[in-house]
Amino acid sequence: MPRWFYQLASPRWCYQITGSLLPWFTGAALLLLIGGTIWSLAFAPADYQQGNSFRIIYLHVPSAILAQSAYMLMAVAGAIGLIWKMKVADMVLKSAAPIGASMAVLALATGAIWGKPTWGSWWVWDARLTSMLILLFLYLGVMALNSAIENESTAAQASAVLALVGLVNIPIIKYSVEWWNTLHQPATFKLTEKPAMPAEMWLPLLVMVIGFYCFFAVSLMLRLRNEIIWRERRTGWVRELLKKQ
Amino acid sequence: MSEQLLTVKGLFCERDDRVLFSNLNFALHAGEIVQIEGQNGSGKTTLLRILSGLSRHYEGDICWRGEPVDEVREQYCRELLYFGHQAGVKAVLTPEENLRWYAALSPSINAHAIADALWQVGLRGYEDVPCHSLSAGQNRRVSLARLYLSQAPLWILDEPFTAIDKRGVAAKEQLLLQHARRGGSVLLTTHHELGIQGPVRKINLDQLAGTST
Amino acid sequence: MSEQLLTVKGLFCERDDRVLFSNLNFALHAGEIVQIEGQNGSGKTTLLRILSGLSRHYEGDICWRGEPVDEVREQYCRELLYFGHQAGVKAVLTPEENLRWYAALSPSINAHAIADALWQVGLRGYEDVPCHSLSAGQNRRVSLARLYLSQAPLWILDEPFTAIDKRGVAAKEQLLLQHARRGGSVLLTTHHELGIQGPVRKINLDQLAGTST
Amino acid sequence: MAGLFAATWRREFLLSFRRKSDLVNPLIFFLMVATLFPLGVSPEPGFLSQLAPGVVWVAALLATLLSMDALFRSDYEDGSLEQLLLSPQPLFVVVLAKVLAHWVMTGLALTLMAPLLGLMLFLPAEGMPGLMLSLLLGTPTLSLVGAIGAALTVGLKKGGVLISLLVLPLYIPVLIFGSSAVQAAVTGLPLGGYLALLGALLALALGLAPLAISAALRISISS
Amino acid sequence: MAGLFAATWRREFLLSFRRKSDLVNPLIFFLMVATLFPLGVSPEPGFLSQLAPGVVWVAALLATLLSMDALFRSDYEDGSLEQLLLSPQPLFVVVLAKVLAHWVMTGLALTLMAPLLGLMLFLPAEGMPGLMLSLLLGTPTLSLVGAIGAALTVGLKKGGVLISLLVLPLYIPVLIFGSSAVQAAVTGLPLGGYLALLGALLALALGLAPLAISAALRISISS
Amino acid sequence: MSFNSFSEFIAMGGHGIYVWLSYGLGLVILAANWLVPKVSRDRLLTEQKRRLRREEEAR
Ligand code: HEM
Ligand SMILES: Nc1ncnc2c1ncn2[C@@H]1O[C@H](COP(=O)(O)OP(=O)(O)OP(=O)(O)O)[C@@H](O)[C@H]1O
Ligand SMILES: Nc1ncnc2c1ncn2[C@@H]1O[C@H](COP(=O)(O)OP(=O)(O)OP(=O)(O)O)[C@@H](O)[C@H]1O
Ligand SMILES: [Mg+2]
Ligand SMILES: [Mg+2]
Repeated sequence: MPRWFYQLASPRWCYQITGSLLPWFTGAALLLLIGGTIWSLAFAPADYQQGNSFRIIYLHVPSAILAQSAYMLMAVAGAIGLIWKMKVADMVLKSAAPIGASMAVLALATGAIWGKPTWGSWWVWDARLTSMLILLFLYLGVMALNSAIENESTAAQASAVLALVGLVNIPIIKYSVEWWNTLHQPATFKLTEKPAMPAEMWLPLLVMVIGFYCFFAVSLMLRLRNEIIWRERRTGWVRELLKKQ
Repeated sequence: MSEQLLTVKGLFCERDDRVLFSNLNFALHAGEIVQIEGQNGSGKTTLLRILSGLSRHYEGDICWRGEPVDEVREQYCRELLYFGHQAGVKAVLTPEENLRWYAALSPSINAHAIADALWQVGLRGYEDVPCHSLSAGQNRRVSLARLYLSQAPLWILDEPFTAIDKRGVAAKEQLLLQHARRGGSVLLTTHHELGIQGPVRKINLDQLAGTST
Repeated sequence: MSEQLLTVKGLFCERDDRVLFSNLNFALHAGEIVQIEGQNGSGKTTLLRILSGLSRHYEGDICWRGEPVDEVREQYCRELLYFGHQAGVKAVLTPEENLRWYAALSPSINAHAIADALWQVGLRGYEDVPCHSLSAGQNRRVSLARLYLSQAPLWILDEPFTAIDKRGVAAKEQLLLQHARRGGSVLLTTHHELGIQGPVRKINLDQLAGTST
Repeated sequence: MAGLFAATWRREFLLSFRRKSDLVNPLIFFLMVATLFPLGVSPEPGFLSQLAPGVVWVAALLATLLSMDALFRSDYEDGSLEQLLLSPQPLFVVVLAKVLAHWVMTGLALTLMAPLLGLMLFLPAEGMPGLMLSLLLGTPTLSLVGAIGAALTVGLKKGGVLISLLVLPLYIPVLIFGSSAVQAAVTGLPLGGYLALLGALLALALGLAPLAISAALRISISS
Repeated sequence: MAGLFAATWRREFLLSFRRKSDLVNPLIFFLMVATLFPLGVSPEPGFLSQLAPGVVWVAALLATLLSMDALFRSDYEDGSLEQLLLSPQPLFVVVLAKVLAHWVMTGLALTLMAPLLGLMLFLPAEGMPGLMLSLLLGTPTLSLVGAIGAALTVGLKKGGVLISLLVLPLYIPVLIFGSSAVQAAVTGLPLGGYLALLGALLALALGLAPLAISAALRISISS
Repeated sequence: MSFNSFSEFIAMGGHGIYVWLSYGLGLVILAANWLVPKVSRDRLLTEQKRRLRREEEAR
């Protein structure tokens, strides 16, 4: 194991490093999100079929992508927590869940809103939609389990098991649902192909996606730092910290 | 001095921000009976659950025959008999069926002696009655019959005499003494005054509580 | 002689073809403590459940202040406090919430004294902890706090001292004595040797068992 | 007596909020059915909208039925029920308070959630008021009748949940009137008649059930 | 180890046969759905037969899910689970035995009862083999996955039956493949593919679930 | 710039409510994700400081 891995395991080191990273990420997130929003709302061209309702994509896709990435992160943290008994990983798991869930809500809500003008109905039982709904349920399950168990380390371990089981299932769910019923657009960004959209449409999207990632990092670090203070409240360094504040 | 079976070093446990015990050190030797004393809520059950490996909410070291208990978990489980607050008796099964399941669970229990053990705990004639129509004490006796069956050297017993009548308690005390004489050791809690003349040592948790690290 | 509260005449009960007691006669006077004795499974709980009106599987007469108990059921319930094997404590409620519900159930319980009663049974500081994170003895204490609240003259207590530590038992014994002194009466079972110097009478069920009609 | 009613009511809510599972279980079940149906049967809006009135009512009925068994069981297991029966206060007051609290947490909650289900199953908007009204009048009857079954079976160690068998036949009229009311609402027919019938059933249940429940509880405990 | 497996197996059956409710509850639920549907939705054979594959599968899924919570709960409450965890024998053997026994008494029983439901809902005769085969392959996965949820939630005093929320998302692939298999069978399409998928899911669950369940049990108890 | 006037920008070619509803919701959710940890951090710190003070006084 490299040295940084063990350092990460130390809540104190983690608190410090996130403290120095936070301003950078906050700045980047603000810049990208504000810029991206203005670009996407005012400057990006309207879609020739869907008109201006197309602009919803600049929120919809980043939040959908993030909802999935956050789950990956959560499950990986869970695995690390279970195998190496690393406290920080437990805390990352707990902190990532509500952010991921809110992203899933945003993706669902923007999708539903977008569906009304394009498909004529708020909700259809389509594959992408259904699997996003299921992803939201998975998040809610992890959060509910985490809050139902009082003891922190028990809660973290139990959630980690659940997150891992869910991770195994995500490709299965995705595959089964997709194959069952598909109405939805196929993916825009693929590693192998060039996007079908014109550049002035997907460039702001790229900006928004990166902005969302930065924002996710900010929110995660904020929550993580709270969690660290709470769980380490009895240690000397937190006492020192509290006195300094 | 006889062999040290269980060694506890610097054990610390807190629940809901209340320190139950801290820096608890003791050793349990073969042939010894140790009674954990303390008021209600002083942490006796918590301690026994930690020692038996059911609970992991502690800091400190627990060793079995000199080795950290986590590393010899399977061996430890093989040599342990734990009797908790909950008797672990299924209400719809008969005493015999209940014990047969325990015999299957731990190889140290001898399956053929079941009828004999039930007889010993005074349940002769009740072998085929479902446990839900036994009295409170009889239910506990079903679980206590495991003591007569077990070959495990370490017994951890949490209030084994609850609901047992006086004759029953006396018999169980004799059994503990015999077990100690055979080289086994017993760690128990009870609010009852033990009537055993023998190698009984007491550990009082009340004095340990509240002394924060 | 003081007033006869409870009169039992020719009581007979059998369970699963086994006679538990037959032709049981006794009277409970005001100011008296009666301890029902007997081995495990001798029928103590069954008797107390019959007397409290929970079970109807008996033959014979039970009178309350001279009148058949069935005819004065409501009056009887008002003057009775029953404490069973099951403590009747909800695990997800706090001690205070549990007691408040009992106060609403029986008018003889004084709702304002709850905090005081919890203090008396040694649960000060635990008023707001849900009962599932209390120890076994603390859970029983929650239910025992009803004794401090009750104004009912007749107490029927089935093994009230289970899981209670020595100090707690002594305090409860004093309480029983006080209750008797105030003119109340107590019918209880316990496998523990009562340390009360006072008006204690014993009824042994072992001698009555098996004597078929 | 009003005090007792209020105290019981408060306790039941406290218990449910602390345990949460009792509270949200019927709702989750209800939602689950609404999610599983499109997945299992067919995702087509036209087909689903035909199914919707019946599915919502069947789901509500099953949700109530499944939650019934817990009504007295935990009180029985921890000894509170004995204390209840030994109380000098009239038993039916406590019983009524318990059942009504149960209804508020299942039946009423289901009623309030029903529009969401209706949406997910593409129930035409005209059907919504009928759906909610019929559930509002029908679910209390379900709770009251179910409680009789729960009281009869609470003491059983074995043979347990006969409750479904006992109660189901009594539920069927409610189901029929209820789902017919919704169907009538969807097709624009008058639904007053069905609602009146549901109301009559409710009145009958309110009058008789508390007594039956009290008697059943005494019998179950004394065994 | 084989001895332990057999002993657990025997005990589970004894328990179920003594209590009976555990045994017949899922079956009654299953039957109830089949009876209530025609009453609540529509009695028309043509319509019902379209519904049948989905309804039977949804009912089987719900029946399994509802029976899951009891799997470890009573063992937890009476202290047997502690004894189980302290046994020197490998935990996953006992766990596997328990889950399989549970499956035989719910999943297998449901599978055997499914033709009856099919009949009641006018499922075309060609669909029957597909129905039974898909249930036979799908229900063990449901039991195994459900047991993970049961193990994770067994220690909870409050928040109890989260289990539905935890497990339902994981059940959806099984539902989709299962009901599609039946639909394929009804329309005469090949169903080998679906069955293979169900088999693959089962193999995965059999491999991973016992470990997850054991880990979850240890975690739940230690709090 | 793909709009000629501000009112056109608001109207979004007839899809105004959908677009603005989405962006409004997006803003709310992002803001919540930033504010909630901020607020709970303040609360946590004051609580813990209070606890420290209490413990020191008790000593
Ligand atoms: C509640 C409804 C909806 C949900 C849950 C949903 C979900 C998703 C998901 C999960 C993605 C994948 C993001 C990724 O991984 O790349 C996505 C992308 C996308 N969605 Fe939706 N969607 C919904 C409604 C809509 C509607 C109504 C439209 C427009 C007609 C739409 C258009 C798109 C487009 C264009 C993409 C980009 C494809 C890509 O780049 O991957 N979505 N949506
Ligand atoms: N529900 C029941 N059905 C049938 N028989 C029962 C039932 N409950 C108890 N019995 C039988 O009645 C007898 C007396 O039981 P009871 O509970 O009254 O004993 P007890 O004197 O209270 O014993 P303990 O000291 O163990 O509490 C027992 O032998 C038991 O087998
Ligand atoms: N699950 C739990 N969660 C939080 N606190 C708990 C939990 N279980 C016990 N406690 C607390 O730990 C303390 C010790 O409990 P424990 O059960 O070990 O006491 P005990 O010494 O066995 O008491 P008793 O003599 O009553 O059995 C109690 O004060 C209790 O409040
Ligand atoms: Mg204890
Ligand atoms: Mg008794």
